[in-house]
Amino acid sequence: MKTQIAAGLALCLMASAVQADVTIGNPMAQTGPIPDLVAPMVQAVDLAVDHVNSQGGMFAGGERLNIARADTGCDPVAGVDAVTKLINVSMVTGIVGPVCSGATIAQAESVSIPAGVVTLSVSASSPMITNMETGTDLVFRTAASDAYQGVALAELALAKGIKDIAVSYANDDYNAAIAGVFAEAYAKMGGTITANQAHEPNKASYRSEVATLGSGSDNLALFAYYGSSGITIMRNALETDAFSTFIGADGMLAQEVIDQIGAENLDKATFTTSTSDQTASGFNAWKTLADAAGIPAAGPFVPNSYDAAFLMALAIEKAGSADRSLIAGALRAVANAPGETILPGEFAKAKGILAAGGDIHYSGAAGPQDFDANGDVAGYFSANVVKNGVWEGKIIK
Amino acid sequence: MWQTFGFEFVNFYFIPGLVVGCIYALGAIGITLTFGILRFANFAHGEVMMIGAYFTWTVMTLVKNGLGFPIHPLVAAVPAIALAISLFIFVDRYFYKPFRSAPTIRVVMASFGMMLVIRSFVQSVWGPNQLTFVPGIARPNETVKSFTNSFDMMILMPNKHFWIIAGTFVIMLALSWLLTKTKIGKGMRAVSDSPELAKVSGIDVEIIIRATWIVGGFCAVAAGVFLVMDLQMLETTMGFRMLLPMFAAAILGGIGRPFGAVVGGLVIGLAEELSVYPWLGNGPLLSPGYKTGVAFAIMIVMLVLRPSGLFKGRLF
Amino acid sequence: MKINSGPILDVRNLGKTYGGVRAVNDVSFQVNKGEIVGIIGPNGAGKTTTFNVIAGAEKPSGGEVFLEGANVTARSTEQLYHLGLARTFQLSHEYPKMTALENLMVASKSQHGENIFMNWLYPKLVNEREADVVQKASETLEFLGLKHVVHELAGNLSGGQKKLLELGRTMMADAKLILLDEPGAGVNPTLMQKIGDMITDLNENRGYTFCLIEHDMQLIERLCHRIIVLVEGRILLEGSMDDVRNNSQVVDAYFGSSDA
Amino acid sequence: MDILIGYSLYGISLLTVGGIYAILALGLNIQWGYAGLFNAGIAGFAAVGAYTFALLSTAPNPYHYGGLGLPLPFAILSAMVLSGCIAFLIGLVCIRLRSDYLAIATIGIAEIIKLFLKNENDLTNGPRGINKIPRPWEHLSEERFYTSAPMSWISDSAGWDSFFDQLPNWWWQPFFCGTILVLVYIIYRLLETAQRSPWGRMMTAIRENEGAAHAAGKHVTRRRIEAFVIGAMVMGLAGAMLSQHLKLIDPTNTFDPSKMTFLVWVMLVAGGSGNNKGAIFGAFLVWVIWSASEIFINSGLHLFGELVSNMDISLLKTRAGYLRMVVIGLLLQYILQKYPDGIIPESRPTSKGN
Repeated sequence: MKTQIAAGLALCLMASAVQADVTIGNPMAQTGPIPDLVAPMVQAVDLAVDHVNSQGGMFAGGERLNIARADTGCDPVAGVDAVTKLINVSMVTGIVGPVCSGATIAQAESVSIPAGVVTLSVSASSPMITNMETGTDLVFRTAASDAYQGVALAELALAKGIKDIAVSYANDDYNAAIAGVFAEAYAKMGGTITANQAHEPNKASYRSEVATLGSGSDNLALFAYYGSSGITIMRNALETDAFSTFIGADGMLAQEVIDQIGAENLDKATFTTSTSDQTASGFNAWKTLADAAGIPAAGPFVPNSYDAAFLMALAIEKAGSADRSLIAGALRAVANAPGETILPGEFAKAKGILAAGGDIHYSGAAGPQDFDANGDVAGYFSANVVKNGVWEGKIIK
Repeated sequence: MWQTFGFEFVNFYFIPGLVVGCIYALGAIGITLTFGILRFANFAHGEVMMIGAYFTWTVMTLVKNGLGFPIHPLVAAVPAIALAISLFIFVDRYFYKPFRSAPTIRVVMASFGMMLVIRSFVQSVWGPNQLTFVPGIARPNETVKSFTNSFDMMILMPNKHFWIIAGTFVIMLALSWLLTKTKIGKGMRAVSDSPELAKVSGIDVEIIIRATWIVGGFCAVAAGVFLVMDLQMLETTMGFRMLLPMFAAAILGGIGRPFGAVVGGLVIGLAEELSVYPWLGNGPLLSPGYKTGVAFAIMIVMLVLRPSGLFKGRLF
Repeated sequence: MKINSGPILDVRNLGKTYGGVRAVNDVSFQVNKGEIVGIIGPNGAGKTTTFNVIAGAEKPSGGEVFLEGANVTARSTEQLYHLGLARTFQLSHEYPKMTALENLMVASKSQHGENIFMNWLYPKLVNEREADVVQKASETLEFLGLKHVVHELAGNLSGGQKKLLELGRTMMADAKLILLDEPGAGVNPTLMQKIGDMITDLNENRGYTFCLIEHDMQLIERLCHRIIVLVEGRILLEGSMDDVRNNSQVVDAYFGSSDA
Repeated sequence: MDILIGYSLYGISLLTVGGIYAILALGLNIQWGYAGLFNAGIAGFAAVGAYTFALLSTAPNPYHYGGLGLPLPFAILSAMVLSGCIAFLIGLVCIRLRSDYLAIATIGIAEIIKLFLKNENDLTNGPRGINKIPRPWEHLSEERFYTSAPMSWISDSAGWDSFFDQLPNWWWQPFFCGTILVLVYIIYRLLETAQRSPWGRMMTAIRENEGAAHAAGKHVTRRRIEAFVIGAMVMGLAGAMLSQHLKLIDPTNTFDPSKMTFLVWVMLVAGGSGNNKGAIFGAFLVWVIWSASEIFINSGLHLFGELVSNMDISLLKTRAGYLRMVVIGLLLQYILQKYPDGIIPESRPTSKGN
């Protein structure tokens, strides 16, 4: 019995070591507070890898691109442990992920930067990431910083004629950050913040908070994950008629919100998300691919996840080997101009150009993905409203 | 009181507090009985509450998809209660009973472990995502609104809140009948008051324990269903996040006293909601970020200041 | 045997009420150095409560307690222990997972090693004292006739051995006054004889002073120089065994219920 | 070769985190194993230690107060002291509560501590947490350290720069791990001495029979608080080391009770409470299972998927994390029933001189 277990474990370990070819690490928060948001993001990463492998694989030899996935649970302890395993045991070339800003910063500072491995986060949007590095160039992200989205949301609110607003945000790293940026920008642009309060996620009732906030304004800027508190707050607000107009960011943008609250109640709700220029060719190419694979194309950070995985593959291809130290430079080369435009899914084309010594410029599902000096992207934002029972986005920046 | 505080107070602070309090109260009944009779803090109680709600949802969905008509959650809760009670008894038989005569810590650790196992089990079977219980917005009941409005005391209360408050009231009545009038109920109170005395008087403790799980399981599922009726969605962590306030309610009411737990639940629920009422000035008294802390703070203050006055049972 | 003048324990007007019920009511008595004083009385007479109040386990509702002339009313048990007042319990209190030797060693006073930092900083000092404590504990065990169970866990000892351990603990403290709560309860006649011998030995040869509660009249008669009869929280009588025997009120108090 | 270095680095990281957990478990052993105090607020004390260290040692920054840039050993000591002070205050109020009640109270207090860290944005940067926490050894290669005394006495910044450049980028890992293991060893030695001393005997006596200890002149309440405070100081130290390992701490996710409090209890109970060796063994065992099980389960599922190609295992893969928790929970139940006193049970040392 014991030998069987030992043999089984050894086999498992070998299985993880055998997949030599090229491996990218993909730490995602599959458990933890936001597994529902992460599930389609994981699918998008897998889709990008499928595209690479079905279009000739990596390098001249057509090696297989593998994904080594680990669960961060949005938690720095688990995140650091997960990335340690990916870098040291799975021997990954680069990291695509993690999801949450806290886990991203922790794993980068603790593991991947000291190890010299590139991190390309799919959705970490904390402004703290921008100036995180000193002397290295190893952290990139395909999601725009909250600093941009908060400002964009403030502009949107004023453009909609909202002159005063109450702010309520879930007290977690993501929502607190974006609420802070929004409140500052909105006040600076001449709006009035009637109240600005954190709320503790995962409570059964927010009616008292809603009542207190609602005494000053009819408009609510709501920053929360829909699952942990967002839907409950909107429901409580609508039940009591405390608020009529809602604005907010990514965390609230899910079909679940419409299904639960009902489209008829959401006529005055607008949520922004980091998205792509939906008229642009990049997004259209992505939408076709995502629809075929049954992945929500415009879901929060779903196109960004695809872009991150695809860009990582392009960068490795460009570098010509699985050498970790070459990835950062290659990543900038494939993501930024100049070069021939590559759209999502066009791996074979990119491979050909690179093989011929040409330059490519990836125009991603979520936008151009040109990295600035800090490894940030500008990104586009869409304002989403409910039309015919689904979210419909319109580009705002 | 209403004239002083206005209807805003009643509608947005008092009634919601009452609703949450009802849910805490039902959950705390099971905790207090377990604590009183089996002498340990059952950390898995919140998870049974949660899994009961998931069973209810599953029954509702199966009936709706299979037979084509929707059923009320309170009807669907009946088979769910049976399942949750069997789960309780199963867990007790295989995971708690081996530690009956061992130091308390073992069984508390075992219940800690069960908490983890049950929650992870639900997460692997139903998935970690939220599930919709009832879609849409529950508007205040128009009849009550217009009726009370004619007295200049407009009460805004959706139907679900009537169900919750009335349901809690009915369960209370049934429970008080059970505990004061039936033989088994009297036995439960006797064991809870003094296990030594009960042993001498020839009460079969194992039967009492089974009855405890049945009553506790019933109330836990009722609390779980009421909670999802109010939230209108299901979530796998909801059991744990209700656990500590329910402990607080049980401690407040006095361990081993089901009616104390009810009062404790209502007090905790009201205190949480009322803590953010703008008692002074315009802002909330306490930043809503600290709202969760209210139950803990009450609990600790009670444990420290009034350990023997309000409480009964084994505290020191 | 000689009885020194001046009381070692002086209890004045001691009272204890539990929510209106007077468990101990205006009790005054003295225990002189070198004496063995017995307290008897029917169940519920307030004997153990009196002990608890004197030994600091419960706060008195009224009255004062003096130990060697110093007012020690409502001092805590551990303070009194260090002042020289030790007590035993009706049901023996041992540390089941510790050896008999350790059970006694714990009771030793003024151990430097009980300050955690001393063990790290001055291990030598601690070890020296520890050797003394081991010595004393071993001697005590020998005196108690428990030498063969020195390294046995106290939880595995017989009821009588635990009782002896209880007595041994008070010896470790060099107590000026030892309160014994029913040393003979639940003990077989042979062992009771032995315990009686030990108490006498300690009193006569080592000068220990005792105050004891006991139901066994033979033991009381054998040991005590003076007897206090406590009934319903009050002192009914104080005197010799003969006084007690000849007092009809005492007989009534004990057997009143059966006569009625 | 790379594979070997990689595996050893992973091994080192297992030892590092296992060591941090071992410190936590040793701290809990003082409270529970020695004194019988059911502290279920471990996460709270670890958080106090971690935040104290972080606020004192990080470089000044615009996000929060603190950032005093003080020397690391001083910050670690402060973390221990503050954690101890808070434990003292809690002890004054709560120490009289027995077992489950103390557990519930300490859970509540730990949650209140976390709420404080979460809501006092100015001080702690709220839920976003504190990053750039210096890590021993590695911090030497940070500019602010090698440009200041005493390192600047030895060489100028260019000299240090080139010195660090020639080292492999993981040079500090074995040193950091070693530091933690040395700390574990020091604490272990100190606690073993203490346990075998009159102090340990007294603590055991208080745990075993409070009434008798009282009657034997022991100040039970004061001693309980003492054990609670010493345990909390050790936990504060573990918190400080954890913050160095993670380099970013936040109140919600880092100090999640299921991973900080519950896991430590599992470690102590599985290893053997009351026994320092048991606490350390339990910590390493459980952490290795916890961490390495992911590799095995993932590659096991991978293998399974290759073998049974007609089955869709993607659902299993996405739920692997939860299945892991079920398995670990059941494993705990097994250990609890199979080894009621832990794998290395408590053995009271026989007294000196015998």
